[in-house]
Formats: sequence, C-alpha cells, structure tokens
Amino acid sequence: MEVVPDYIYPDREIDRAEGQVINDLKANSQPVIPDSDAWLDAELKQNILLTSVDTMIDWAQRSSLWTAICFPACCAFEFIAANGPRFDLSRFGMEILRASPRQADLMITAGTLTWKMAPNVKRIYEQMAEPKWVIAMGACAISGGIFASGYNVVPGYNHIIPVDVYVPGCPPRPEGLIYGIQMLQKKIAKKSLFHKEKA
Amino acid sequence: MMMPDFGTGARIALAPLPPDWPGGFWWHWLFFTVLVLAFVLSMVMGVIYIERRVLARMQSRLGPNRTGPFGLLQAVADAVKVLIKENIVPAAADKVVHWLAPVVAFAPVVMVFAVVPFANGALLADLNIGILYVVAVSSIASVGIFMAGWGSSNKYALLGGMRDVASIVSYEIPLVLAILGVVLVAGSLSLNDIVQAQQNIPFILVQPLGFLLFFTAACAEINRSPFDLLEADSELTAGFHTEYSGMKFAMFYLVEYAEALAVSAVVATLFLGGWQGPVLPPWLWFLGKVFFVFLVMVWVRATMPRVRIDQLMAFAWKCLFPLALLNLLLTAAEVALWPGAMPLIVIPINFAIAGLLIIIWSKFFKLGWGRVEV
Amino acid sequence: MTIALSGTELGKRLAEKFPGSIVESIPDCLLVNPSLLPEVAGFLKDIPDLDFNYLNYITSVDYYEYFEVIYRLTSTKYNHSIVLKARCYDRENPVLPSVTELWQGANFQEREIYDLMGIRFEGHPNLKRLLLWDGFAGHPLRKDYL
Amino acid sequence: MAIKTEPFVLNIGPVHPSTHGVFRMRATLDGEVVLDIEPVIGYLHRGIEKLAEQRTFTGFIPLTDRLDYISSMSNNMAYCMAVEKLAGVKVPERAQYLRVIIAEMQRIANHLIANGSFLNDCGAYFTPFLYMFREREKVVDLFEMLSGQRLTYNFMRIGGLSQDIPDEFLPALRRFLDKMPAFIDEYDRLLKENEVLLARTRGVGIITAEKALNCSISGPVLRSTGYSWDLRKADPYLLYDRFNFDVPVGMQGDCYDRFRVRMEEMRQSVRIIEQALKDLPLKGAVRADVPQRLHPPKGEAYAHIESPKGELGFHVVSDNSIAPYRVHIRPTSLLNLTALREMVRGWKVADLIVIFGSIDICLGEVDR
Repeated sequence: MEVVPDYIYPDREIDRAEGQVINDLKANSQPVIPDSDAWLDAELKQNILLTSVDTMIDWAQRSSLWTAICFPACCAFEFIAANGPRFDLSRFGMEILRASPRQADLMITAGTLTWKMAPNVKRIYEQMAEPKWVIAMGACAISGGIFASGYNVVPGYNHIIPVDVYVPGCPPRPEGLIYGIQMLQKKIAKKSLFHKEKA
Repeated sequence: MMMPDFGTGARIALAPLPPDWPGGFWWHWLFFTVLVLAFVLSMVMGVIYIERRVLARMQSRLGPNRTGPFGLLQAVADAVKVLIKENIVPAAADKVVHWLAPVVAFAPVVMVFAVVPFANGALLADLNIGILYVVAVSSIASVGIFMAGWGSSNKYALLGGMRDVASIVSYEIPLVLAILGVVLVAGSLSLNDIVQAQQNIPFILVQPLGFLLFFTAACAEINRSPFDLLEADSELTAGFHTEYSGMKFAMFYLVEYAEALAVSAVVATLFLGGWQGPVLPPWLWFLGKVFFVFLVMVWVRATMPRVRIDQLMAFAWKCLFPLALLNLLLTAAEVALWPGAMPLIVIPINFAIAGLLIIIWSKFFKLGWGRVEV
Repeated sequence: MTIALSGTELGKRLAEKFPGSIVESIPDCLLVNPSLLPEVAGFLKDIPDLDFNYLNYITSVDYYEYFEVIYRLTSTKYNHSIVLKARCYDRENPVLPSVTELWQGANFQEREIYDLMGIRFEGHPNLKRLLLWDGFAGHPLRKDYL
Repeated sequence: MAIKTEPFVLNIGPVHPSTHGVFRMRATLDGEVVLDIEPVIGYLHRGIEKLAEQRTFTGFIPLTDRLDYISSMSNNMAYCMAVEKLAGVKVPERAQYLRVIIAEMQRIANHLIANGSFLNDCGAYFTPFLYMFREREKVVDLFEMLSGQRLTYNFMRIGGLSQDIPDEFLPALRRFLDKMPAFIDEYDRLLKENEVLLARTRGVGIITAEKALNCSISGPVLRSTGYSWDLRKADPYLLYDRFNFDVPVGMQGDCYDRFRVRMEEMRQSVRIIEQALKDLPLKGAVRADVPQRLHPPKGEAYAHIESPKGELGFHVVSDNSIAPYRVHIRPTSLLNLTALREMVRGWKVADLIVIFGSIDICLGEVDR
C-alpha cells in the first residue's frame, strides 16, 4: 500500500487552539441565556406614522424568512421534509436556504449540539446580520433531550445563543415545525423597529 | 423613423429623436432613463417571482403563494427585508473595494437595456454599434464580481471571483463570434436594425447553430446553471457574495436576475425577432419572447447538474470556439453567395449543417476527467 | 455463511510459528500476546490459505484490571472469520502496537480508541483525538470516568 | 512554464451545505486542485456508547435510532439481533419476515436520500432531491403506520417487533410496491445519461477493490468497485437465504458506479419485499417471550447486517446485569470515510464535494 505523506500544515497547533476555544466556551456558558421576550407584553405606544412603517417592515420580515444552514443532526431531515414536496415551506417564501449566514434571517437549530460544535454555532449566529431569529427545533435543541446526560452534549442551545421559539418533539413533525414558524411570524409582527429591546 | 440603411453607417452615435416623443433632447433622456430603470427593477422582481414559482412547480411543490395574492408580493417582501438588514463589512476586508463592488456590478447591467428596442424605435439610444455596446458593457459586471470576491478577504469568495474571471475571459469569444453571424446576415450592428431585418424570418431559423452557441455562452457569462460555478452553493457556500449582507447583497441578487433578463432580451432581439409579431402590440411580443427565453433558462436550471471549472474552460475553447468560427465562416460564405436577400433554402441547409457539426463534436469532444497528480 | 474459525486450531498453528505469541486460545477467539500482535496479524493477513484481508472492526473494553482490545478479521475470499484479542494491564499508560500498516481501516478506529479509552497505539501515523477535542480531560469510555 | 503557486488551507465545514451534517474537511488547495484533506469529525459526538452503559438492554433501542438517522430501522434491527444472539432468543418466523420487509423498505428510503443528495452535490438544483424525497415520504408514511413516528421509529424489540402490523399496512405496502419501479425508472430517465452528470462523475474518485477491502469499506462503495460482497449473501441473517435477488456491482469504483449501484439496489429491494410478502405467514407471534428485565448471560456477541450504507454491527458485552457492560457500534459511515483522503487527492474542489457525496455517510453514525 502506498504511504500517504504527512499533512502539509502543522495541524497540531490548530487543534490545540481549537480545543482551547471549546474549553473556554464550555467554562463560560453554564448559565442559560434568558429569553429576551419581555418586551412582547409591553403596550406599544407609537404615533401613526411609525406604526405603519412598523407594520410594513414587520410584514416584510415575517414574509421572507431565509434560513441559515445549520443542521447538525436528525431533526434536519424533518426540516428537509418540511421543505419538501408534501409540507412545502416554499409557500411561505422560505425555500431559499442561504448557505452564507450573512444573508440569513432565521436559524433553525435542528439537532443535538455538542460542545465541540458549540463555538461554530455561536460563530454562525454572530455572523448573521440583524435582525435574526432562532428556532430551537427538537428535544435535543431545547434541553439536550435523551442525550442530556452525555459528556459532550450541550443541554440546550440557549446556553450558547438566545432562542426565540422552541418546537418540541424528537424530532418534531413538519407540521409542528410549520406551527413554530407561524408562532415566530406572530412574534415578528409584534416587534417594533423603534422599540429598543431591553437587555 | 428612418429605414435601416445597411452598411452606409453614416449616422452619429446618438440617433435623432423620433418626432412623436415628448420634450427636448435631455428631457427625453431623463424621462426614459428613469423609465428604463423602473422597468428593469420591476421586471427583475417579476422574473424572481416567476423563477421561484416555476422552479417550485418543476420540483413538485407550490412555490410562494402566501404573501399577497398568489404570492405576488413575495419579491417585494424580500426586497424590503433585505434592504433594512444589517450591513456587515468584515474587518479584514478591503473596505473600498467591498463597498464599490455591488455598484460596479449593477450599473452595467442596467446600461444594457439602453439599446434594447421594446418596439420599433422605442429605445433609449439607437447606437449604430448597439450590439458591440451590449457585449462591451455587460462584461464590466464581472469586474464588480471579481472585486467582491477579492475585497471580501474570504477564501470561498476568492475562489468564486477567480472562477468568474476565468469564465468571462473564455466565453466572451464564442459569444462575440456567434453574434457576428447575426450581424453579417442583418448587415448592421444596431439592435433596432437587426430586429427590422427579421421582418420575415427570425434569425433563429437562419442561424440555428449561432443561436445555440450564443445562448450557451451567454448562460455561462451570466453564470446561470449549469455554469453557475461562482456561487455554486454546494461547493463554495455562496461564492463571491459570501460576505455580503443587507443592501449590497440585494444588489448582487438583483444583478443575477437583471443579467438573466438582459440576456433574455438580447436573445429575443437577435434571434427571435424582437418586437416583430402579428396582431399583438410590439412591446407585448417583446416581453413575451423575453419571458419565454427566461423560462428556458429556469428549465435548464431545474434539471442540469453543474460542470466543473476545467470542463467549463474546455467547453469554451474546444467546443464552442471552433463551432463559432465554423458558423461564422458558413454565414460569411452564404452572405457572399447571396448578397441582398437570402433564399429560404438556407434554412434547411443551416439546420443540417448545425446538426452535423453538433454530432461530430459530441463524438470527438468529451468533457475531460481532470485529475492532477499531486 | 461466514464460518467462525476455531480459535483452538488456529492457535496451535500460530504457537508453532511464533512461540509465545498466543496467551490463550479458546474456540471463540485467540488471545494474543501484545508484543507479537503485528507479527501474528501480518501472518494471518498474508498466508494464502487464511487470507484475512478484511478488518471488520476494532473495539476495546475496560475490565478494570485490564483493557481488552478486540479485532475481528474476515477473509472475503474464503468467507471465514476470527476474533483476536489483546490485553494491556497497565492502566496508567496502556500501549499496544498498531495494525494500521496492515489494514488502513484501523486508522480511524485506533484513533477513536485512543480518544475514548486512552490506549496508545505505537506506530500509528497520526495518533490524535478523533471525536473529542485536544484538551478534553479524561477518556470517557473508561469505566472510572465521572 | 509553470507559475509558482502557494497552497492555502480551506476549511470546509462543519457547517456547509453539502457536508451532510457537520462533517469538516481541512483542505489544502493549490488554486482549485485539492492537494490534501484532513477529515475532522466529532461535531456530533453524543457519546452513545457511554450512554448505553447507563440504560437497560431494551432502553438502548431508542438511542440506536439516532445513530444513522436516515435508516433507523436497520440500526434497531442490528442492535436487537446482537442482543438476541447474546441472550439466545429465537425470533418468530413472522417477525423475521416483517424484519426483512422493513429493512428493505429502509434501504429504499436511504438510497433515495443518498442519490438525491448526491445529485444535489453535483449541482442539480434540488430537483432530483425533491423528487426522491417525494417517494421517501411514502416509505415514511408506511413506517408511521407501523410505529407512529416519522424518523426515529423505535419499532424493533429484542425478540421481534414491538407490535403487530396494522391491517392497513399490507395493502398500502402493496400499492407502494406497484408504483415504485416506475418511479425508479423516472429517476433513471431524469439524469442517468445526462452528459454533464457523466462528465462530472465517471472516472471521478476511483477506488480499487483491494484498497477498499484494506480500508474496511463495505456496502455500495465496496460493491461499486466490482467486488461482490454483500452480507445478505455472504453471511445470510434473518431469512435472506430464502429469497432470490442479485447483488448489483459496479465496473470501476467511481462516483457514477456508486450512484448506479444504489439505483439497482432499490430495484432488488422491491424484488425482495415482493417475495417476502408472498411468503409472509398471516398469523403468528411477532415477538418472542423475552423478560422485561432481560439480563443475558455473561459474554459477548457481535451481529452484523448489511445496512443500506454497508456492514453495520453491534458488539455487545454483558456482565449478566440488566445493562450492557459495553456496546460498540461498528460505524459503517466512519470506516467508509477511511479512503476519502486518497480518493480526492488531485481532484478539484467540486470533485471533492461530489466524491464525498457519493460515499453517502450519516454524521450521526460517524460520530455516534
């Protein structure tokens, strides 16, 4: 058998640096990131001009949710099924999957998140341009699911990134996902461009 | 409107105003520039909607139908959303180039529409070198695309930009050679004259091989599938516009479809008889032909896998280029043989020769394997 | 049907060829002396009437007193199989020779065992963690992890 | 004249449209040419083998669903067979027939996804993928009828199936089988002889039979090299020795052969299901009497099946308690990746994606 030469670049340093990033993130992300939806209950008081601008913008944003590609595990196939011929997310204008997170609005976190993956997910979330939303799809994404006791599993995406809508199920059926998306659309409809979210 | 004078070529670059158009020279310019811009932008939204609906139907789904009646407002919603999205410039990017790239890419595509006739004489500038202008101006867009690929300081974007430059340099040659066949038959470089020369027979019948060559090369130039290598989403995530968000991304998105529209318009003008047609008003004929060509592009996109970069190059140089030369030679011989009007007999002759050449080439020319020893 | 070769018969033959290589041979498997593992495996692979050209899998089990590494070999030509086992008793720094030279399929699996069980394979071309990251504390599949 | 170039490292993945999950390749490129890649995996490593030690023998079955989540039923079955072998459980004949039927349906569903996403990687804009997904939905419907789940079925049990099939299942399966060959023909018509597809996949990513065997590669990737090794024939489990079917093999082990082998295997699966339906006993138990708290005798057992991706095996060690002492999963997808580095060297970036797609891996199984 031919002997394959060593890798061209010094990969061990890269590995060590990447491992350090994971360890740091693991140490720093024990608490759950709180849901920043308190503003939803607040009564919105704006003048007519602003509310009509808001209505227009909210309509545009909720009607064209482009999804970032971040599908680690099993739930991805229910998402694809939801995109497929039978459930057909393209009706909502969501068939455009942006491979580049810069152009996406919605991150559907389909699947178990491991600590090794966590820095990448965080990075993708940070690369997405505002405004952006996250749907945690499936039990693993919400709380770690049946893998919660695993040594490499993050118990829920909300340890890493803020989550807007949780869709339970293992995996959720495509109908459930579509319902979750509609909940998100309702949430976007309540949002106001000029109302600063209180952190 | 003056009648075409083949070959004399004594006209100035800016044609005189048609008598029935309003205002003075500059008012005329301003008015119609705004009109063309508005037309291009609204048509782009239209073709995006059409593509998404048709593509979805071809993939046995429905396509956007919730936003507005029949989903007609989907493109509007997309546009509004993209425009107010955050604009990110990567820290490592070349800021000036990054900002300038979408503009450089977008402007020339709109400029192409200045010389496309919507009806007899209804064009912004009846240049006597119209088709040359189209070829020259439309290539500038790829400078913008390369700027985007280079300025983003992203490896995927750089690969996309490199692929774009490689394809534009190669495909320009068969493209121009295919156009030359049409120009020889029509005897003019002005698009309006070319349309008028198709009074009786559209050039697709006289130039079947030229049409195929032009359509293929143009698809490659504007990077439609199966030549959409520079934003090949299964390879390079989003290619040259990986790092673009918000409004600048919207401009690239616009460029993609405006280019497709421009090519459809040029194909309709050069080969399908432009605004010529019975019964219906000319502009409707023109739009119908544009949409028809665009639908063919969508159809190709929905079925064909993508070629590889070396196959793309090989296809241009080993297949399209010699065929375009032969086509030009054949056309020149025919024009020399029958100066003035061509008899109808050339149509079956040209079809036969086109079929023969394509069969010969498909036997001898195979897209290669392309492994490099490392 | 894949025939499971009897460990006792094959063990006799191997013990003649490589004295001291077989620690124990029972019908199910052959317990090989770790220091002679590459020789035994190479013999099993190269000898024409055995021809074990296919390594099904390698796995490892932690029995507290020792680690047991299990190799299942199959001959796709004669359609028979054999299980080799090797034990290492050193819990702090367990080492076994690598079989990557013989079967490249062992490459990822030995890295995985190194990662999850902490057994080092001498002679492996690129022995580093496969599934977990550099800097992960401990080896999770060991019974005393957590 | 050679231009002096400098190689650069491109990081493909873990989040990339065509890495089928979270696979990551550190590719060293010279322009478009791939000089070298290093697969980096573990982004979905959930520690299933460790979790198995905390669960009972039956309680581990749901976790096997999440291994190769495209073909969950096969995973269920392989694990149950290993425990049955360990505990010496005899599975009733009706259950064995149903297992064969379900496993072959799962093969069809898996190959539909494999080929669809492979064509998608070649750049056919979602169309073949969605066409094949349409038919997969029909298989999923049938599975839903059985288990109530669409993806993670958890249907097999140690000693048989969790419950008997509903009355509507067999007629529905019959209807599906009648239509399926026509659909496979449709996919063939769609792209089988497309010039661009041939140019992209023929001769690309060739692997020889010796190399494949040396790298422990199995399944369609091994058979595409022309080497006929199918555990259903070589080591018949369940009732596969009762059925007539062919093992499709390729010519030279390139991407196109892998694509074709999967297409042909779907036809053979339809054939097997039809024969199994003919012989299926209409009455009888579907589950052997297995105690709720199973504790198999001390020992170990390995059972392998020809899963859609290749040889899938479970090595189960018992210490006579109610939980497995150790479960090792023979990861088909991981071992099929062994030769990836040699297969892609010298090809272009686009080929890297195509070759990777043609191997058909599932990250849940690679990382476990």
